Parts: sequence; C-alpha cells; structure tokens
Amino acid sequence: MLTLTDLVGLLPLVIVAATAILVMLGITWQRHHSGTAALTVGGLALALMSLPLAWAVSASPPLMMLDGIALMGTVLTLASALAIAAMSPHYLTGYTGPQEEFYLLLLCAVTGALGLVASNHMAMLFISLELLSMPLYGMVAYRFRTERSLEAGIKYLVLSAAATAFLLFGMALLYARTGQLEFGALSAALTPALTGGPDPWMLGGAVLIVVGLGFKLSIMPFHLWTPDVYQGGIAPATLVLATISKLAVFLVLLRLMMVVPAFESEWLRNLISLLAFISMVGGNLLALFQLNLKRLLGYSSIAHLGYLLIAVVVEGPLSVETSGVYLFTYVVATLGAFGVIMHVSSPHHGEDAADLHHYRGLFWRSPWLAAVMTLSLLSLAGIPLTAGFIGKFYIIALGVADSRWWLVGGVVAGSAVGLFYYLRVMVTLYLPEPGSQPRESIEGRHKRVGELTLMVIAVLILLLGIYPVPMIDWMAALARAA
Amino acid sequence: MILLWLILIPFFGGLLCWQAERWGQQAPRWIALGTMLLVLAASLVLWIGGDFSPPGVSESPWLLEWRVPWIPRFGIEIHLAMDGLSLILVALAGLLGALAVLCSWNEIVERVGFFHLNLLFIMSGVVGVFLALDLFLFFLFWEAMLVPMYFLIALWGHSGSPGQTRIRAATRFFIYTQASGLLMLVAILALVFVNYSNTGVMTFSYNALLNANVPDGLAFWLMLGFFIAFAVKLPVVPFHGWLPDAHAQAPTAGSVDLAGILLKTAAYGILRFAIPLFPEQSQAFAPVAMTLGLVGIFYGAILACGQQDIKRLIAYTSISHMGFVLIALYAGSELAMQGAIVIMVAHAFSSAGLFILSGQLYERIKTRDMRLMGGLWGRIPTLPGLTLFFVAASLGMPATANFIGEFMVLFGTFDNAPEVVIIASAGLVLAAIYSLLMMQRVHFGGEYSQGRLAGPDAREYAMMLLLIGLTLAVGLYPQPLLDTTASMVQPVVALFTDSAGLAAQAEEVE
Amino acid sequence: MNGVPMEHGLVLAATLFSLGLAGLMLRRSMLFVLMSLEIMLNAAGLAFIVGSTAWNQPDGQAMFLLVITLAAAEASVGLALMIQLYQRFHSIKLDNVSRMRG
Amino acid sequence: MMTVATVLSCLLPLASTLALAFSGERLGPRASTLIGVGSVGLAALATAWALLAYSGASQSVTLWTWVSVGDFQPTIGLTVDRLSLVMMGIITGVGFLIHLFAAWYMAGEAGITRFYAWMNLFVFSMLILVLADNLLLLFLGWEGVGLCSYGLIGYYYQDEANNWAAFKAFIVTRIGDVFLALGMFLIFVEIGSLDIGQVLDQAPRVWAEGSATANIAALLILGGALGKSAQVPLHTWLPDAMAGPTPVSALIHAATMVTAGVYLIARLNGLFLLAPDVLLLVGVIGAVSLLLAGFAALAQTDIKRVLAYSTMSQIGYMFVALGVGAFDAAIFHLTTHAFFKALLFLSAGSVIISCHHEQEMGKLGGLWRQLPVAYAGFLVGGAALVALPLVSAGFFSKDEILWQTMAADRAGLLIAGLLGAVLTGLYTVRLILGIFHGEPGSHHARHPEPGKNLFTHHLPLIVLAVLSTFLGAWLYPGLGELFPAAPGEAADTGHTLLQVLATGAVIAGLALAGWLFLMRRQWLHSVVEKGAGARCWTLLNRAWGFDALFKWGLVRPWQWLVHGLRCDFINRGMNLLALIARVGNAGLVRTQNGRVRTYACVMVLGVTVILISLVLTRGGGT
Repeated sequence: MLTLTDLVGLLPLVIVAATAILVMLGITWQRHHSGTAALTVGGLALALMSLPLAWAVSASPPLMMLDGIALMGTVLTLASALAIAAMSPHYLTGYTGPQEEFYLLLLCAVTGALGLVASNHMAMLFISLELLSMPLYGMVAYRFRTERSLEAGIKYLVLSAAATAFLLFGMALLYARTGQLEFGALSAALTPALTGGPDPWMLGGAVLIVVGLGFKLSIMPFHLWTPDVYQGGIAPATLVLATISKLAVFLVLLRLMMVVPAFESEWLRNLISLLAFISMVGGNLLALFQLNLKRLLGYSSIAHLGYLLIAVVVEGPLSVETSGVYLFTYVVATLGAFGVIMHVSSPHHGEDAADLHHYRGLFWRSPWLAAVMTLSLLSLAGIPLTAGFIGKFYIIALGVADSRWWLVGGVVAGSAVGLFYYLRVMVTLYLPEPGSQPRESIEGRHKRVGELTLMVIAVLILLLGIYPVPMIDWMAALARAA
Repeated sequence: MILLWLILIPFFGGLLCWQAERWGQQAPRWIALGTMLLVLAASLVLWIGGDFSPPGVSESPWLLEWRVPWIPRFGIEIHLAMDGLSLILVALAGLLGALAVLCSWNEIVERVGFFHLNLLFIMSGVVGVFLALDLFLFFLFWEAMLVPMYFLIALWGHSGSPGQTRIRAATRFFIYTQASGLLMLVAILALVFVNYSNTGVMTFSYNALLNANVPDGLAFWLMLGFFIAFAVKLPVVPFHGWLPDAHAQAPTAGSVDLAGILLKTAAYGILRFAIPLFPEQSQAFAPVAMTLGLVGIFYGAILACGQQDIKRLIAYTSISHMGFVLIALYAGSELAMQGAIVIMVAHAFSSAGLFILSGQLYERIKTRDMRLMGGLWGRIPTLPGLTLFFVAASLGMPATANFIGEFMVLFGTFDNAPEVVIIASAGLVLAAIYSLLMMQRVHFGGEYSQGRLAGPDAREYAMMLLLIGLTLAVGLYPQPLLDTTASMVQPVVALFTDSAGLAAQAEEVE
Repeated sequence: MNGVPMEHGLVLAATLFSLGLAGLMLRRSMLFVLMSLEIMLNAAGLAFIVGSTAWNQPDGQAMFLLVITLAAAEASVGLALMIQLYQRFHSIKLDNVSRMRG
Repeated sequence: MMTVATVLSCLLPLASTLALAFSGERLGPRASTLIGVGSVGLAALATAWALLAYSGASQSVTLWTWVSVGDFQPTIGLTVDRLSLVMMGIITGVGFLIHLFAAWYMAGEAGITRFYAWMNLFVFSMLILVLADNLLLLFLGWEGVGLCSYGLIGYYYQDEANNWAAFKAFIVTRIGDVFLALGMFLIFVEIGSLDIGQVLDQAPRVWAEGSATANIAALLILGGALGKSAQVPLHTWLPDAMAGPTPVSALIHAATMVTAGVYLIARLNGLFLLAPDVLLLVGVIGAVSLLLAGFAALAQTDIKRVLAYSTMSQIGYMFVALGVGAFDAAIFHLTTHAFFKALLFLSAGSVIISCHHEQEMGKLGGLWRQLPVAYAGFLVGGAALVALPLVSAGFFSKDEILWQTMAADRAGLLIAGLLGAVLTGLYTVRLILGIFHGEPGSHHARHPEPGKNLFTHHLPLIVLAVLSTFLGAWLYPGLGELFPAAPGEAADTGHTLLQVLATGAVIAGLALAGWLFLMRRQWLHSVVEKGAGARCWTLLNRAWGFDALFKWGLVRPWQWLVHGLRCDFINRGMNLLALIARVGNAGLVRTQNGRVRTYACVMVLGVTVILISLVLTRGGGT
C-alpha cells in the first residue's frame, strides 16, 4: 500500500500531476496565457525543489523504485520541462489557436516521464509510457490545421501505437513465461529459467520490448518516423520529444538491462551493439545534406542515441554514470539548439523557421543567439570545451574500458561524418550574406524569459565543458545509488 | 602560473579584440599584435633566464611546472610544464602569431575584431598543446584550436578556384583532424585504462603513463592511434588531403599559422608523446614511418611541381619538408632529432615568408594563379629578391636554417638507415626543382601584363627582414637552439635506442 | 484452461498480432490502419490473458484492462486526427500525408 | 696576420653583397659599380697581403662552432695553406680583373646593383669553398657558388630561355651536389669527423687501400666534382650557361667555379689515393670529356659556346692529371687556364659588346683591324689555349700533365691528351679566323664600336694577356710538398721526347687548321652541308646528343610523372571515403519517403530479421 512516506517520496510526481490538474481547471475558468505559463513553471520549479525532501525519505512505493536512476531521470526531466516551459510562451505568443493547452499536455507528459523513470513494474512502465506518449500526439499535432503538423501527428500516432503493441506483446511473452510483471520478481523467476539454457520465447519477449522502447528512442531501423515528426511538430513539442521522452525511455531501458536477467544475455547485448552501431553511423549519414534544421537534429538524435546505447551494452556502474553524463550533456545541447530554433521561429506564425537559409548570417543580426547555437552544435559534435565533449569522452572511455572496439570505431566514424553537417550549419550562421528576414519579434516579458533561459543553457554548456567536476561527482554518486 | 598566463593571455586578448572593434578598425589589430608580442616577450624572457643544461637524476626535467587537479574522477589534472622544446615552440608561436597579425593588417578589412579573436584563440590552443602534460588536457587543446582555424578559413578565406570553396576546405581540414584526433583519444583512454588495471590509479598524467606497462600487441595499436593523429596534422601522405586545400583557401594569416605552427604541433606530439610513450613500438614502426616520410618527400615534391596556384605549391612543399622531419623523428639519433627541430623552426620561417610574400603578391596582382604571373622581377622592386631568398631557404641552401636542419637529419640518419638517406637525398634535387620552378613561373620570363607595382612598404619589408635575419641566424649559429632542446631530446633518443637494444637482445635470446 | 496448453494460446495471440501487422503494412485507409492497431493491441492483451490463466494470477487481466484503456485512448486521438485528415484532403488515405521526406 | 688578411678578403665581398642587396634600387649604377668592383679590389689586396704574410706553414682560424651535437661538430673555420692561397689569388686577382672589365661591359645595363651583388656573393662563396677547413663549410661555398651561378646565368630574366638555362645549370649541378653530400655522410659516419685535415689523416687508418667503402666515398665525391666541373655526364649545363653576361662566363664558368671540382679532388687527394680505381675513373672521365668537348667545340657557331666547350675540354685535362695522381699539375693547369680562359672570354666580351651583342661566328668576321686589343687578347689567349711551346703559359702546364700521364704509364690517357691538343689547335684557329678574318657577316660586324676605356677595358685584357704568357706559368709557385709525390717526379726519362711529341701535336693541329680553314674552306662547307657530313656536324653541334638523352631519359619522364600525379591520386583515394558517405546518405535518404506504410514495413522487417536470427542462433531451446 501507498504510505505517507511513499507519497513524500513521490512528491515531484504528485506536484506535477497536481499542477496539471490546476492548469486544466484554470483553463476552464479563464484563459490566460502568461498565467498558465507561470503556473506551469512554478509547479515544475516546486517539484524540482521538493526533490531533496523526496530523496531524503528513501521511500519505495509499490510498482516503483526510487533509486539513483530515478532521481537522475527526475532531475533531468524536470529541468528540461522547466526550460521548455520557460521558452514556450514567447513561441506561442503568435499562435492563434488555444495556447494554454500546450502547458497541460506538457505537464501530463512530464508526469508520465517521472513515472517512467521510476517504474519497477511492467504495468507502471506501460502506463507511464503511454502517459508520456499520448500528450505528445497532441503536442506534435498541436498545429493540426497546418498540413505538416497533422502529418507528423498521424505518423507518430500510428507508428507509436504499433511500437506499443510490440512492447505489450513482449511483456506478455515474458509474463507468460514467468508469471511476473515486477522487474525484481521477473529477475527472480527468470534466473532458474536461465540456468536451463537460453529460451527463445523469453529472448523474443525481451527483443520485442527492446523494439518497443527502441522505437521511442528512434534507434535504427525503427527510426523512420523521427525526421518527419521532428520537422512537422511544433518546436516545443519536438523538444519534448527530443529531450524528456528520449531520456525517460532510455533510463527505463537501462534499468531493464540492469535488473532483468533476460536482458543480460550476451545475445541481446550483441543485438543492441549492432543496433547502436548502425544507428550512430546511419543517423549521421542521413543528416549529411539535410537543409532543414529540425530534420537535421532529428537525424542527429538517432546518432546520439546510438552512442548512448553503448552505455546499455556495457555493464557496471560506469555505464550508469556514463548514461547520466551523456544524457545531461545531450539534453542541454539539444535544449540550446531547439531553443534557438524556437526563438527564431517566435512568435509562432505558420511553419517554424527551420530552413537553413533562415539562419544565414544570424551572427551578424543577433550574435548571442548565434553564439548559443554555435555552442550547442559544437557540443552536439563533441568538441572540447563544451559539455558534449565530456559526454563523448565518457562514451569512448566506456567503450574502451570494455574493449568494445567496434562500437568505439563506430563512434569515431560517426563523429567524423557528423562534423560535416554540424559545421555546415555552424558556418551558415556566420556567412556574411543575409538570409531570409527574421520575423518581427515581439518585445516583452516572454521574450526576455526565453532569452534568459537560453543564456543559462549556453553558460551551462560551457561550464560543463570546462569544469564538469560537479556534474561528474553527482552522476557518480547517483550511479552508486542505482 | 606563468604557463597558465601564456595560454590565457591570447585567450583574453582575443575576447578583447572582439569587443574592441567598436573602437575602430585599428584597435583589434594593435591589441592582437600587443598580445602576441607579450607572449613572445614572455617566452624570450624565460629563454634568457632559463637553465637548459641536462637535469640531474633527482632534478625535474621541466623548466617550469604548474599543476592543479581538474577532474579528480579520472585523475585529470591541469598540468602544464615547459622544457626547452616547448619553450622554443611557444616562442615560435608568439613570433608567427605577431607576423600573422601584421600580414593581415591590410588584407582583412571585414569583421576585424572577430578575425583577431579567432587568430588569438588559435594561438591559445597551440600554446596549450605545447605546454600540456596531461594527456586529456593535451587532447583538449589539440582539438580546441581547430574551431577558430575553421572559422578563419571558412569566413575569411579566398574564394579560390571554382568548385573548391573555402568552406569545403575548412570542413575537410576540420574533419581530417578531428577524426584522427578521436583515434588518439581512444588510444589515450586505452592507455589510461591499461595503466589503471595495472596500478589501480586512474591518471592521465604524462609522467605516470610513461611507465605504463602495456601489453605488446595492444601497445602497437595505441602507438598507431597516436601516430595517425599526428600523421594527419604533419601531414604524412596519404593523410595530406586537407593541407593543400586549406592553404589555398586560407587567408595569409591562416596559412602562416597553419604552416608555421600547426604542422609543428604534430611533430611535437610525436616527439613528446608517440615515441616516449611507446618506444619499442615506435622502434619497430620506424621503417614504416621512414618509408612514409620518403613517400611524403617525393610525393609532395612531385605534386608541388604540378601546381598552378602558388599557395598550393607552397603547401605541397610543406608535405615534402615534413617528410624529412618524420624520417628524423624515427631515425633514433640525437643529431637527426635535433635536426628535425631545426627543420621545424626553419620551415616555420621559410614557409611563413613564402606565404606572406604570396599574400603580398596577391594584394598587388589579385591572383594566385601562376599562369597569370611571370616577369614580375622587373615590375615589383625588392619583392622578387626577397622571394628568391626564401626560395633558396626552401631548397636548403647552406647558411639558411633549412640546410642545417636537413643536413643534420641526413647526417644523423645515415648511420642507422643509409638507404633512407640515399633516397631522401634525391629529395634535395627535387626541392631545387620545385623551388626554382616557382621562381621561374612567377618572377622570371616575359611579363604577363604591363605596369609597375608598388614595392613592399615598411611593414612588409620589416617582416621579411626579420624572417631573413632569423633564418640566417639559425642557419649560421643554431647552437643556442640546439642547447635549449638538447636536454629534452637526449632522453627520448635514449629511450628509443635502448628499446632497440632490448629488442635485439630479445632476438638473440630467442 | 487445462486442456489448452499455453503455447497454443500464445501462438494464437501471435497469429492475431501478425494479422494486425499485415493490416498495418498493407492497408491504405487510416480507418483500417487504426483497426489493425486495435487488433495488435488486443493480441497482446490476449497473450496477457493466456499468461494470467496459465499462472492463475489476476495481474495479466489487470494488464488487459489497461490495454483496453490505452486502445480506447489511442482510438480517440486517432479518430480525431482522421477527421482532420478528411477535412483537409477529403479522403482518409494515409498516403496523403507523405509530404515530408528526404 | 695572414688569417686576418684572409678573413678580411672573405668579408669584403660579403659586406659589399649585403650593402648592394639591401640598398634596393637606391644606389645608382655608379655607386653600385664602385662598391662592387672596389670591394673585390680590396679583397685582392687583402689576398696579396696574406700572400706576403704567408710563412710556409698552413694556418687555421676557427670563427665559431657551427653545430655541436655529439660527434657532429663542424666549425665555421678557415684554413690557409699554399693551395688555398693559390686559389684565393685566382679568385680575387682574376676576379678583380673581370670585375673591372665588367664595369665596362655592363655599363648601361639595367640592374647593375643586382649584378654586383651576385658577383660579390659569388666571390665570397668561392673563397669560402677554397678556405673551408671542413667539408660542411666547403659545401656551403659549393652551394653558394651554384646559387650565384643560377642568379647570374638568368641575369637577363626577360628571356625565358636564359632562365631555363640557369635552372638547368642549378639542377644538374645539384644532382652532383647530392653525391657530394652523400659522400660527406659516409665520411662522417665512417671517420667521425668532417674536418678535412682529420679526414685525410684518419682515412688511411680506417680504410684499407682499395676497400669498397673508400671507393664508394671517393666515387660519391667525384660525383659532386663532375657536376660542378661540367665533366661527362653532368656537363650539359655549361654551354647553356653562356646565357649569362660574358664577365660571368669568364669568372664563374671558366676561371673559378667550374674548376671547383678539380680543387675538391686535389684537396681530398689522400682519399682518392685510397681508391685507385676511382682515381683512374677520374682520369678516364677527364679524357672522355676533353675529347668529347674538343670535338663539340669544332662544330659550334656561337663564340661563347666554343669557349665553353673548350673550358670543358681543358678541365678534362685537369681531371686527367688528377687521375694519374699529378695533383700539382692539375692545379698548375687550373691556374694558367684561369688566366688565359678569362682573357679569351673577356676578349670575346669585348667583341660582343663592340658588335652590339652579336656572338654568332657567321655574323662576325674581319674584325682584326677594328678591334686590335681584342684581337691581341684572342691571339695570346689562343696561344695559351693551344699550348704554343715555350711562349705560352698553357704549354708549361699542359706539358706537365702530359708528362705525368706518360710517367704514370697511362698510354690511353696520353693519347687522348695528344689528340685533344690537335683538336684544341683546330677549334682555336677556327674561332679566331671566324671572328677576326674573312668577310664581316653582318652590319654590326662591319661597324663595330671598339672599347676605348683604358682602365676598365684595356687594362684587364692586357694584364691577363701578360699572365697568359710564360710569365704566368712562372708565377705559379708549385705545391709540391702539399701533395703526395706525383709519378713523374721519380722518373725523368723521356720528358724531352714527350715535349717534342706535344709540340708536334700542337703544330699538327695548327697546320691542319690552317689547311682546312684557309685552303679547303669551300670543300669543308660542301662536306658539312649535306649527307653524312651534315649529320656529323649536327651531332657535334649538339655535343653528341647528351641533351636529348637527358631530355628523353629524365626530363620528359619527370614531366609525365608530374602531369600524371597532378590530380593527387592519393587524395582522391581518401575522397573515396567521402564518396562512400555520400552513397550511404543517398541510399538511406531514399528510405525516408514519407509514407507511413513504408515506415511500418521497415520496422516490421527489422523485427522479423531480428527474430529470425534469434531463432536461427538460439533455435531449439524450449
């Protein structure tokens, strides 16, 4: 049963859910964009602040496990959500449809993500995943009157549902073999089964779960939706997809791999290695000549998740630490890049300004924005003195420590290919010839908040690149607690 | 602490330049010049005050050392140290940095502040490379200097021949170096982890890793990882593809930095890291490296002869010259290694001189295509004569530093690898061919077009005189330079030859 | 359920699942695609039921309820999007929405 | 004292070079000339001072240690002994006269400053070459003179042919230099020193006589000497080098630089004595060169080219002398040759300027009346060249060479030498007749403007003319004690016979020439105009076709190589990776066709493949 301690332990989740309800009630009462946004930001900030309290009680609510991974996921999720919520008002200022519902969907998705990273039971995993995904359908198709947003929504819905079906079927297979749904119990039940040799049914179940989660992570060959949805969805929705959804799903995959023995088989590791390899190479190759920035970042996310999968393949505490560090740096850089896209596309007016020519000569129009973009791209490319390098360093270190030379080779090759398009985008920002005229941005509080957030992100990218010690220490501590 | 400042001064100077643009076009130039001269002066003061005699057993081999923990999780430190070699190269960087600022005085008129920001950031990175003793830190600087160089080429480059845009050249440069750098990172990490599993201490410290006991098979691959990274930057054929494009498209200052200093970081890396960390493997690898060096000498020379773009020609000659350096580094004799250092310095002077001259030529006739030149001797005062000097230096005329370097290399190598020297000596003829060919096409022959052109102004003349003076000084009295680096080179040679002895013993035992 | 071995149930579920998949891959109409998805989800649900019966546990049946809920939610969002699709193209062919590519 | 004088004589030309080079165009032609000529004059005085101060023992002065790494300790140090003093005398003395003449010759040319800067740098380099106490410093001078030669051959840079001639000269000699460098490497590695004294000292201890290494070392150094001294097969640059101003040809390509090879071998005599086979080869090459060049000189129409081949031929004599171990004789001939060949070149220069840069024999002629000074110069110089007995300097030195050859029992070389004497007579007479007798071939030759300046025109010619007579031969001090005993010193039988023979050869040559060019002129013309005679003429005119050999054997293949590699095929190879990425991108992007069904299919395909592979690899389990 749920005790009070458990409730305290779940405080962030509760606060976010409560904020969601408040926002919903608020909307029914009176539409007020700034107010809703403020409420959302406040709720998320409150949830973030309640974390020390929640962590201190060391609760273990049913179906969940509040360990280091969960905390890692919670912090990253809440922080990204906070940044997104802070940058969205400026973007949504010009949206002619209902603006406030976006925050509601965002909060619901965050709730799902928080549950997902803490889940310790198949049912919890399933519910949370869906709670994360369903609002995303809405967010991606938020601008459903424009063709691309609708297209993105439909594609994401159909394919995601299919992936969910795979996931469910995989769970069902595991359940049928063991009769257990809780991760820990699954592990206990599977251990004797494993001693009798490999079980194709069980492995099949595990494979299907990996496929289901791999879809959300846009691992090759389940990646095809990614660029279309990234491009079609409104920028904040894409950002949620790229950060919160990815990190939460990744962490749950990591936990599964760590806890459930069926996932520990060498065969599955080899499979994931293979998927990782083709993702990191394929994702980068796909992005090579892409001219739409959002699409390009979609492809690049395929590659990045490919790198990250190395942390899943390799066992040991270092892998959790690596995941944490890499996710952190990746999320920060992605927030920066999409943040700039959102800023340039603000106020919302039809399609997002995501074509490369929109960014031509950005440095000479708004140097700070271009600087943030440059930093983000350098970070994504893993150039030293940015956060991304620390992440890449960890990934390579992990691969080397475990002598996974092929994967390390993949990282090197992928990075080399990746540089091409990151540099291409980067230099566009500095070209002297002016590109398309930017939109007339509306001065005001929303814009200032958005800019401030971007500044914080940029500083963070640099800071993490130059002095990553606090992050590393924190992640190492979390990894020990996992 | 002064070491840290050597890195930070250009860094902050760069930021200042960027902001100084609002005070006018000249401000960034003066600030950048002052910054570079400050670095140069600091290193010269250190040089004059330094004691470069070989250290005693218990003494530190470093002239200056500065270390603070950085990322304790991996035992990463900010560990800077300076010995004779790094000092020479830092001073060189300061000098060429100042020249780079000077030679772009009139060339760069757009976005001056940002240009100098990049120029100074490159210096910062280069100085960092020469001073870093922690492998992580070294790698960091190694990669960090790419970004400003990329911008320098991509934003201020010449729009060269059709189909070869400057952005493409810059990207190619970046990808080549970064990808190979990642290989080095992999090798560094593998080395660190091997050391960790042996000793239980996670550290990136150079001194600690020198004693890492790496299994033989793995060590070879790790050595290769280091070598490839350095080979790309040196550059060694077949990894040279980025160089001609980058040079041809870069602004003069970029070419000066690239040829003068950036290429030297590779030789420095081999000397400092690749050989001392893996002496036995390097010894085993020496024949291959020397062969690559030979290939480089000839390939670079042959291609240099076929170029029409004057800067491409000079770029290919760099490949040829660096072939000598590569041979020397793996020759395993003090004479040769010292010779390599002299070549590094000499090549910095002569290639910088040639690049600056071709920049000046470009300012006057607005082309780098040698088919559109000819007969310039009669049209421009003084400039052709200066060119002839650097051409002579480039072909290894005695009394220039290049001669001393090349001949020390050849003398030093002859004992161990006479066949290499015999083949490499043919490179001397080729050097004469490509160097004079350039003279021939640009300055001699019939005049392509009419009209007299302005001779060098005081700034240009002073730069050239400085370089000529230095080339001759090193050519006639290189001993101060050699004395400075001797205490660094001798241990490396000892490591190298000892491992050769060990290998020979092992074979005898078998 | 003594008479029916679990494997048979699973095979049935798998068959159903494959049918759903086939529909997903072959059908052009969004309505049929949604139906195929429904079939797939239900196949998974069936597998849960089979498991729960075999192990004599309620967990699987609880999962089935969750699956149904999801299916309903999925369908509602899907149908809403389908209406938009129709409004825009006057057709519910999925191939209409293939503008973004490359 | 002597060392001070020596250093001074080196520094004066260097200082003037620097002054001229860095003055740019600011110095006028007069000032340039004054500095250029004056400094060499002072250097000549300094040399005279050194000669006077010479006590008979060699002296060394080490200015500083050039490089000091381990055993490698070459110095910047000069050694003055009898040999270097003789060379210094030639370089500064003859050099001064030539400079003086150049003041007349070059008057009115553009770029006088550049001319004197190069000339003085040349004098400096040449002095370093002969004074260097170690091989590396010698190499500095060696390369330095090459560079100056390059700069001066291409002095008239507007005509591309001149530059290519300079280019060719530099590259061909550079090929020889590489051999010299290799020789230095070998010597350093084997002997452990580059100091010439030590090398000569140690070599007999390290190497047995006739040992392979000694042979190789000597062979490599010979390679260097061949290039510089224009001996077969590295001789092709010399005739082309005549593109430079005539004083340059006189100084560099006749009197001094081209004899550097002779000096080098003489200097390293101990080394060559350890390699008798190579020493013989030196003689053979000399013999071949002297005959080859002698024949080629017969068929030249450009007066400077005739002189160039004659230079090559005379150096061939010196090589023959070296080849039989008569080093003293070689240097003796070197000295007299410097006098009379400089005289010939300067006289030719006088003719050329007088006739408005006309140097084709066919377009000259009948000038003896208008140009008496030049005519006299040619007569005296020609007499020395053909070694007219007793009165000419050339007779004494050449006689010495032939005598030593005979004493060394090298019959082949002796015959070549005698034959060469006949040839010399032939082409010399042809040259003088062609310029000064017969009918003028052009307008310029009909109305020459003779040089009138007493100081800059007459004086150098007269002094050199005096030196080309037996007086010059007397001036030669002899270097006997410096070299090992020559073969001829032991025996004395047959010297008179030889002198008679040699005189006979000279007279035969002259007589034959007189008969051919005066009596049978028409017949000669008809012979060379068609058929085998014409082919023969062409062959000789092209100096036996060595140029074509090099062109097709080296230059063209090199050009093909350059052309073939121009695209940088290795780089293309690396670009293959980029191509792979491009193809991969194209293939993958194709899958992103925007259709949901395709996406689903790919996904299902992926799952199916994974599951099938699962069944295949793990199949059979329960």
